[in-house]
Amino acid sequence: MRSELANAVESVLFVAEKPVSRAELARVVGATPKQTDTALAELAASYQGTGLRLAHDGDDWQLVTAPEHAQHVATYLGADRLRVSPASLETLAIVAYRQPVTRAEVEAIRGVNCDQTIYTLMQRRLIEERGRREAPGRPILYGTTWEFLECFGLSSLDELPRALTPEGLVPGGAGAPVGGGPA
Amino acid sequence: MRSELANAVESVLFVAEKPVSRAELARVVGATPKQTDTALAELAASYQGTGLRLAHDGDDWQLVTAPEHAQHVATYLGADRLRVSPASLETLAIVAYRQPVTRAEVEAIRGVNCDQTIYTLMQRRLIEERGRREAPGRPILYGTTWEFLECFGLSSLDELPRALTPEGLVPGGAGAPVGGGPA
Amino acid sequence: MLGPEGPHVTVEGFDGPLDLLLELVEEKKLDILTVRLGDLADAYLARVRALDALPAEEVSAFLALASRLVLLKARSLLPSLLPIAETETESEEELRARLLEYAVVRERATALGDRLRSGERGFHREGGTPELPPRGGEVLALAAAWSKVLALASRPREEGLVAPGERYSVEERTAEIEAIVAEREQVTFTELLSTEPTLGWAVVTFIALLDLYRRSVIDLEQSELFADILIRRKQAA
Repeated sequence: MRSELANAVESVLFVAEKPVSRAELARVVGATPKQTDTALAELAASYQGTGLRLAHDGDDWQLVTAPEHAQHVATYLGADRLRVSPASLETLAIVAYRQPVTRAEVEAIRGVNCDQTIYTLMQRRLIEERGRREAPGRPILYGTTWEFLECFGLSSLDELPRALTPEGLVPGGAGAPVGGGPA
Repeated sequence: MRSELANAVESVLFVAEKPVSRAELARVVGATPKQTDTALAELAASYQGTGLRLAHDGDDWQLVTAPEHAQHVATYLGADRLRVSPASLETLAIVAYRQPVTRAEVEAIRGVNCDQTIYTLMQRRLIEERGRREAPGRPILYGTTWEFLECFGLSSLDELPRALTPEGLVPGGAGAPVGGGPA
Repeated sequence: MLGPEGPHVTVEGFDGPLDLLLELVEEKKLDILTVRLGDLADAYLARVRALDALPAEEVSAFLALASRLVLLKARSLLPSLLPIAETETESEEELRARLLEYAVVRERATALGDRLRSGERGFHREGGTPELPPRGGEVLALAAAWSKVLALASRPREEGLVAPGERYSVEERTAEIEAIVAEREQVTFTELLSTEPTLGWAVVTFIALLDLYRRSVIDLEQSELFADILIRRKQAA
């Protein structure tokens, strides 16, 4: 049996059109942040084996459909499957694993101009601007979006798989430095 | 443990922005109408004690928040409480329990002109036109809407509160014939 | 608009003659099922007189009911009136049935009003998916792309070695490709790049292909977006 607080949080997340921060949730349901955390954990656990998932991006929370049913959802919505070029996929991978990242950094890694792929990914709302780097020229930083998580059926960025490479050859997951600073 | 079919139905209803018919659900999840019924019943039962409810109006289905948590949801959405005058509530009660019903029939019961209250209820989208009665003058028929079910926290018309009336003395619930044809 | 005797009168409408009659019955703690409605005629008329602020057409509905009540009272006093009146107006039992039905409606309206005031309502999702996000992204493809990028990034840059323009010649590449399709009939773009997967090589190869296509030496085919390009020798007409 779920707690009333978890149910209240569920109701609010259900009607929310965008991710809701933990602080906002706590305020709306009249609970402390700590109680809200407990309720969120309870909710996440109870969605096991259902058609819904509790996803979060840092402190922002959102209800999404379970990735297993993406096919049915797509059929209902009449949505296209993701169609991006290998070039866009590479840029997306860099943004996903290295976010927040500037265009110059993406280009330094890919070795080619990425204007077009960044534009395409922005258009499809897979990546978005995330402020600016405090560096000369204050370049725009990019990060992945909620749509990105939904598109790839991820509950959070922690679920991104590690790079499939011979071990020791390349740095691991997000956060590790990669060759080529700002160009 | 819920069936995969119930979960698929849940995913589709979650992303749907409007009620989905049983036939559409069956098509999207690739099930027979009968299997879909079973899945819907399973889903409705599993929402017991959660923050969600499965509501239906005839063959159309929709996920809504549980009425118990309306206050939190209203706080989040900043929603105003709906106000309806006693006169409009009377007209609404007649439409809700007798639908589909013509204006003349409503007026015969209330004993007053109901133009204004019907107009107000239509404006608030609590009632809507439901075709015409095949009778002289082809008067417009009225019925309640999804908004009505939501505003009153009902999962379906079956949940309309039953009046506490002396049994056998007055015409019963919805569907019983009512005196007074077209005025 | 609000008469002193009519607490239910509202701006958008009023509860009407049946409501007034029902109020009288309840005030006097009478039973709808047994009350002699004619007995209420005087009290009813007194209330209607107090409703003088109502518009004329509304007052008429109250007067119509008042006249019925007076008639019912007259019948009870002068039973001989009965046969004449019965055929023209509704009987006491018909009026009682209407009053009972109205009582049910009012009760239901009150119940609905209570529900509304409790604020216990449902909410549906509004615009949860305004723009359809693309679906079905393959997370392994993403990870593979990441791996490829990392592998490429760890290699020395060709630009650092030599400028592409100096190293490749479009003419030579065109001749090479022409020879390949002459021999094999068809070849994929990926195969053409495999010998030297660098940017400069790809540019030169692509320009060579455009030239061959323009000269009707080859046909180009792509089964779907982002699929490999198939280069086919043009059949002699």
